[in-house]
Amino acid sequence: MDITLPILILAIPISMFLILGIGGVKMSRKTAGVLGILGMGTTLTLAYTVAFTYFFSGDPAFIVDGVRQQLQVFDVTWLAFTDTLVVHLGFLLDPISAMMLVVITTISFMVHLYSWGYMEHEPGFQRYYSFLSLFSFSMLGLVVATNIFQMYIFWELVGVSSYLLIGFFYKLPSAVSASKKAFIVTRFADLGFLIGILLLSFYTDTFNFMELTHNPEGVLASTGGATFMGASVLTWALVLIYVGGMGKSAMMPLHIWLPDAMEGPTPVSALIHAATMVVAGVYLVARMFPVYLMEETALLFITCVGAITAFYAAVVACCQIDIKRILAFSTISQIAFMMVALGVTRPGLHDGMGYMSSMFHLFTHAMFKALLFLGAGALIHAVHSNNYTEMGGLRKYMPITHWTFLIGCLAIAGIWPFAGFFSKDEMLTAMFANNWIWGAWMTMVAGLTAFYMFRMYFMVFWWEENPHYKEHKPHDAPWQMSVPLIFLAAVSCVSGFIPFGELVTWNRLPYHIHIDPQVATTSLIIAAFGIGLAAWLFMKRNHKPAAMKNAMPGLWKAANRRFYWDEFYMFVTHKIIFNIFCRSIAWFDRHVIDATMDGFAKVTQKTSVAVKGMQSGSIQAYVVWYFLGAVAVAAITWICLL
Amino acid sequence: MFGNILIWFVIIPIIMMAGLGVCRNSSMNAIRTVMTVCSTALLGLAIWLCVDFLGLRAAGETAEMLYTGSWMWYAPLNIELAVGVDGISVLMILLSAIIVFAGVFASWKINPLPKNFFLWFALLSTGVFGFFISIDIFTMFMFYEVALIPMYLLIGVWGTGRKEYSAMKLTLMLMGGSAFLMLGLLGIYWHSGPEGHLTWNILEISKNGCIDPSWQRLLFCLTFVGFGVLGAMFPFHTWSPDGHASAPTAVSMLHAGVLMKLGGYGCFRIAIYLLPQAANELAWIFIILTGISVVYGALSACVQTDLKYINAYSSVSHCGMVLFAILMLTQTAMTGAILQMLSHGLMTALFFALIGMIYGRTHTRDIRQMGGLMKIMPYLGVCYMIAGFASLGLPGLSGFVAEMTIFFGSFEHTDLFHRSFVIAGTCSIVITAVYILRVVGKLLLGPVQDEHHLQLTDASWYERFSTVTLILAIAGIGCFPNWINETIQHSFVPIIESLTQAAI
Amino acid sequence: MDLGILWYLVPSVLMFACGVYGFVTRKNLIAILISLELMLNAADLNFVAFNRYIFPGQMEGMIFTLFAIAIAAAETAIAIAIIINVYRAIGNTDINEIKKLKF
Amino acid sequence: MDYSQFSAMIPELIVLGIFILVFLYDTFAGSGARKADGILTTVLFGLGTVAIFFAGTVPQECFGGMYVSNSITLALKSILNIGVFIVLIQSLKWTDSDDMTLRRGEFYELLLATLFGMYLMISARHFLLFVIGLETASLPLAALIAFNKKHYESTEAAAKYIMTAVFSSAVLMMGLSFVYGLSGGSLYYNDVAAAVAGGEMSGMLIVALTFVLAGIGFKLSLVPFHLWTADVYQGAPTSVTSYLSVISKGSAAFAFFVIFVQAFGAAYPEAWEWMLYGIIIITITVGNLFAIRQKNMKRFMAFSSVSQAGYIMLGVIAANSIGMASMLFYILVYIFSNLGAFGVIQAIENQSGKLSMGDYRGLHKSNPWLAFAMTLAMFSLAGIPPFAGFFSKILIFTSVTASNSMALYMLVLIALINTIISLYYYLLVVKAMWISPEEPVVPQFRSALSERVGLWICVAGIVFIGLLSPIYQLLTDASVADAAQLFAWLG
Repeated sequence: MDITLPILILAIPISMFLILGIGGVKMSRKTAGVLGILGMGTTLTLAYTVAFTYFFSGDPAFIVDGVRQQLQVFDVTWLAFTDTLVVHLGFLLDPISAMMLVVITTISFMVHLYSWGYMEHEPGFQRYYSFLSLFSFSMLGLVVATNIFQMYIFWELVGVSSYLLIGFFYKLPSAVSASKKAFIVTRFADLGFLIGILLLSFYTDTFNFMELTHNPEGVLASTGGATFMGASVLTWALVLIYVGGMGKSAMMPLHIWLPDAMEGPTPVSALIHAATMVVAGVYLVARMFPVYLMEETALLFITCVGAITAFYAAVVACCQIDIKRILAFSTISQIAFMMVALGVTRPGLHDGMGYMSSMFHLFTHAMFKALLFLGAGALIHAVHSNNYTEMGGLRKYMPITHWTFLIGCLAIAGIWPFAGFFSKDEMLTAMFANNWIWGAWMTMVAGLTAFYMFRMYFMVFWWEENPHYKEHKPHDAPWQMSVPLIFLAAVSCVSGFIPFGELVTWNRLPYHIHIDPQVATTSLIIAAFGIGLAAWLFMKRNHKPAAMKNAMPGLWKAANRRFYWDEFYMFVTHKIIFNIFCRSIAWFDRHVIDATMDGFAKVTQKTSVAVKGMQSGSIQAYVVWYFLGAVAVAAITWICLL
Repeated sequence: MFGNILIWFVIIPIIMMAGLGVCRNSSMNAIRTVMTVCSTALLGLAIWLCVDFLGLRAAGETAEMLYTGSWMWYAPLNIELAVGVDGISVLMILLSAIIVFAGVFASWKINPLPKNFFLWFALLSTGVFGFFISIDIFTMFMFYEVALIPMYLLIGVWGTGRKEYSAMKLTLMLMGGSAFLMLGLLGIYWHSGPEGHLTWNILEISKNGCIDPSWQRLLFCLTFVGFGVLGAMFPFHTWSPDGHASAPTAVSMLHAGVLMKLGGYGCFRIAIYLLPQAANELAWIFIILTGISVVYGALSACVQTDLKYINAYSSVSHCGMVLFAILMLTQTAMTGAILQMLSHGLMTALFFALIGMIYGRTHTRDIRQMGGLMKIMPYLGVCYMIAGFASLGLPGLSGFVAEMTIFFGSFEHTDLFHRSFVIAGTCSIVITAVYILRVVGKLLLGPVQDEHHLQLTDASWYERFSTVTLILAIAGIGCFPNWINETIQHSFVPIIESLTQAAI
Repeated sequence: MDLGILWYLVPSVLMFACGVYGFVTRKNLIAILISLELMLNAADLNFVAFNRYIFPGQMEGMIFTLFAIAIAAAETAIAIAIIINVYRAIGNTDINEIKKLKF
Repeated sequence: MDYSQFSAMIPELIVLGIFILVFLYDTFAGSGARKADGILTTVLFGLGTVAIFFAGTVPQECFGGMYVSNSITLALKSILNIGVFIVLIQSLKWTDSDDMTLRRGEFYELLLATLFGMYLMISARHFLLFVIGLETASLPLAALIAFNKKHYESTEAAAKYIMTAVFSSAVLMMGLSFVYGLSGGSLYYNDVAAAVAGGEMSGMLIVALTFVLAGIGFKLSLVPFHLWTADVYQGAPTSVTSYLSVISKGSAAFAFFVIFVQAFGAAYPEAWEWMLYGIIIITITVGNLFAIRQKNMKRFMAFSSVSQAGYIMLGVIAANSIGMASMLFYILVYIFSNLGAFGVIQAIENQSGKLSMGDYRGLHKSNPWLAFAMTLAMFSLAGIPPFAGFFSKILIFTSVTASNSMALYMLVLIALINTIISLYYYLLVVKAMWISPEEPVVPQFRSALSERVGLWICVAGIVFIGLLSPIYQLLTDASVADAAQLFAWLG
């Protein structure tokens, strides 16, 4: 494949970042916005070209005997650690990276467009666009990484772009601390990633994904059966690498940054914290999947973490009042869904359908979650508040938002024929195939999803009109914001019919999707039940929700406070690490180490004062010193000689 | 003698001093002209050296040191003025030249006594360059001390805060280190070769390789501690926070940027290279100490409130990483150490330059009294952020490359001892992120703390010039690290060889 | 060694010790000077005794003693001059009065 | 008698000649013409210095070997001559004052007389000549110390000096009498050496060694024989103090080396190496400890010189030809550095009478050049490169470690650690001059030409001596040439 397009896909966003970042100060908003959108539009076109060429051209470079090929379009040396351990920067084209190119550029372009309306009056508009470009560049670089180290590099870069964008409103202390939290938590997780890479690369002597995944048995063999604390070294490496994924994908217990990250501008949440960056963890596991298959313990770990997180996030989402927070927890829950789907995948179960469904859900989720976030942005734009308590009955005022939002909710709840139904159904099938416990558990989570999404939907669009509307009438957003909403709603409606199994599978062989009627029916019923319950409780203003809340005040409060995870972390970091460790070390440094050094000086000074009597001024004393000194010298020499 | 290009790195600063000598104290323009011309000449020469060096290597020049020259000095004791550079020294020279160049612009408006300031500054540069070009341990030591002592006056006269105390402490502690070092060097000399063929020349000592193991152990400890003090090794680092906090901008830059590298470079060039057997045996002691430095410095930095203290402790952590990597005794880790020296040199210089600029405006370095500076002085804010990102190891900037190389190199040891320390070392990058973001959050972001700050201005042209130079260098290393690898890889061969031989 | 020499050496050492003792106990500078003379003479006595008993064949000790006596005289002369100077300055020659310069 | 043997004594004869010329001029010149005493002496001495330097280095001896002249003695004499020459230049301003009219000549005559004594000490290879030299050197000094008749301090210092000096020479004589008892009846160094090498370690030898060490240690201000130093340095006229601190110390150090290495060489490993070992440690340490606290500049320099004497002694304990060369080099550098410091002290004292370290505050504002010279001198004394002091220190350390004995390495370590303390107090002076924020105490003034010339010579010496290695080469050659005779009896 010609390398021009891939290079341009990466080069355009980064040059946009530099142009807007350095020249932005001298640029008008309009220029900056147009430049940013044009740049992203071009990237979008190029990415689509590449993806469509890859999937549909049938070129023997891309598909041989039905097997889709992995190819490194280019792979240049960046840094050689040793002769064999060399970091390359390259462009890996295979089904999942091609799919991700589509997802990223689509959402990114929509967000660029949307932001033109949404961020119109914010100061730092140029900076905003430059950061968006930086993020797009990093994310694209991440998905096309040819080796795990390149992924790590871009992994860090998306982290920092996320930091910059969350903290975009840098005058707000809450935004500053949220951005800091996001960065540090993910950095902490990346530590695991790094150590995982260290371990893996030490034994395999390569970073390259293709070398790793094409010969997973070799990877297993290279560790020579070494174990550490009961688990094999490879398990350790894989789990540690997954810890990096947990951080980015906000799995328990590293999820705490994501709800706070909603302090950033809403389009940013849609792009980074719903559709693209947060699925990096899923993408990482998918990328390394053949290696993970070597160690079922690691996969079990992934499954368990995912299952717990999915349920936890769903419960918490039921008790939030900030609509962005609800969406954030919903995101956590859905990503956990994907993780579980990956974790339960085995080649022998439906030909590894879990992998395919996970990727499918990644795709559809990106679309409808971005839609929901952008819709939420439109709501916030209209009522200037994040809380649904300030909303209610908006369906009459904001029809476009209402309908698109409803589509998004239906999609995420898994109602036929919207996108979520198909992907979720496949995932549940895969889970049931592995073990009915996973299936049942995740079906329950799916029901909860339907419930909390519609709770929010009804609270926002039905319930009762907020009295403030009389002073400040909410209205639909301008076209720049509506167009992305409509586009994404359309995609959410139809993307379920994409023959995903033909395109993306774990072994890159086509796979024919067939709906499992049993699973589909169950999940549909559960989803409908959740929606019905939500409608019964929240459609019209009534006292049932309050009564329920009062019936279980402790549970509601705990769930509302996210089961006190933040407090726990606050306690550990501030009270224990910061106050006890850091302060005592700083104290130790000043009062022990430094004091010792000063102590040498003080002792010298003190001795100096103490011996001054020797120089008493009296000739006779001098002579005594003289004579006794001489005698002492003689005596000591005499004794020593004896 | 003057035909050797390396000698000019010492001669130019001397010309600088002579030029300053004829300037009048009041004529700022003349002083600036002299400094600008000479520091540009140094930078140009350094770049030329770098290019030419790479050219020679590419042309197949395989000698360990290039541009060698030696002139007998104190013949009765075989003291020579011997010069020569390998890839590592070339890079160090380049680093020094960049920082001297940036330092001149950072102290554009130094007051009072500009002439004296630059005189001592030039003397310091002489020492630094002399150290890096020497391959004779006597002259190396001489230049080392030449570089140390101007610090006293530079901090004492032009510093701020408890400058007298800090200057004295810094000078005495560093001299204390060099006392141990001196003894170590004497020991090396008297064991450097067969009777009648004693030498101070590093290459010859290494070739002779006849220091017996029991002496090696003693000398290794002496020299490593000696250089380690300058490298801010725990527990000999306490001069660093106070010293840096009191030093004027350019001096902090030069000190943290270059002078602390003398420590790492010396450990590498003398302690490890000349005493390989002891290095193999005793590295573990110092791995523990430097490992502590790395984590300890970072943790201490978390609770500081003075910008310079934060940076000084951060330097303890980062320079600890340099020594830590050197002690790993693998080629990759050592490459990482050199990269870390470069990276730390540039980014700390940038940090200190920015802190100086901010302090010059707000007249405080207490982060609790500042806030929201990004709004007021966006240029400085952005630069500070870049420096911060470099420090916490963001890919694309220099810190990342260095740290990663160190970790991958260190991980080549398979035993639990080394691995646990490597993992402790990796933890420091998280802690670094914590304190850097804490500072950035408090200092640059959030609401403006002090109304008076709203009137402050952003960077002036010479400040921009100085910072841009450094940022370009940082990004240059971060984006294209491999050329550095290529420059220095040859230099490790003899060191690794002698280490392996000693291990047998 | 002929034991007879001890009859000279022991007194000379005693003389020396007396001189030292006198130096550190007397208050008057002149008395101290006398003590010094005692010490110098003890040394002279040693020289002479050694010469006579151990190296009877030559004169080196004797000659040394002669020089030493001359030197002692010169020292005394200068010392006296300075003591006079002290006397002029403070009105007496008490050694305890001249310890202004100290520490 | 063969008068040609006097050709070996050219340096002494030249000094004697100058002495006589100055004496005659001072006696017969009118009171107006006497003003030229200083200039005359200085010029004559300058010429004499050059003449002595070129006097020839063929080893010669006279008086049956009691006196020798060879390249090393000549080298040292030349070094001392340079020092004396600088002292003479620096004292011109002081002797120019009106109350000196009648005594001006005496100052120079006494100075030359002590120098003559020191020459004898240096060249002596027989204890008798050594004692004569020592006393000739030390007695006129008492008169010089008392030279400021009107100042009480001067008198007290002289009294302290003469009393302790006589005590010390009594101890020395006593020691020598024991040496005589042990020797084969001859007090030639070589004969003593043969006797010491042949005999056993006896109590008497130890007492003899100790007393001789104390006697010469007194001249060198080794602890605990140093207690006179500070008081005398403080009380004596500054010109005399500077003379005492460098010239007298230099000659005594050399005599110490020759006596202990040549005459007592055989007792080195068993006895006096360890005596000296201890004494060096306490000398350096005590000198430093006292210097920390001093406020009076002259007193400060006194303790600094005590400490420096310890470093000089490192050359002796090295007991080899590099040690000898390094020691001489050290003395040379020390002369320039110390006289640089004293030059500044004297210039300020002559101008304003200020002597306290506190009075030096802010000196760089009023008198930048003096501050500059003082800074260089302090750096050189502290052993900071690229100034000469660094080289002298490092060379002497190198010579000490030549034997690779662990004990001597430890000694060097202790000495090195002490350099940190010494750096501290030298920097105190620098701090007072450059860093203290107060307004200058000493007003701006233009120092006399003679003072400036003296300082420029010192500054040039401080800056260039270390960088110009031929000087050290010359000294090494000289000491190697002399080595056979010197180190013959070293155990």
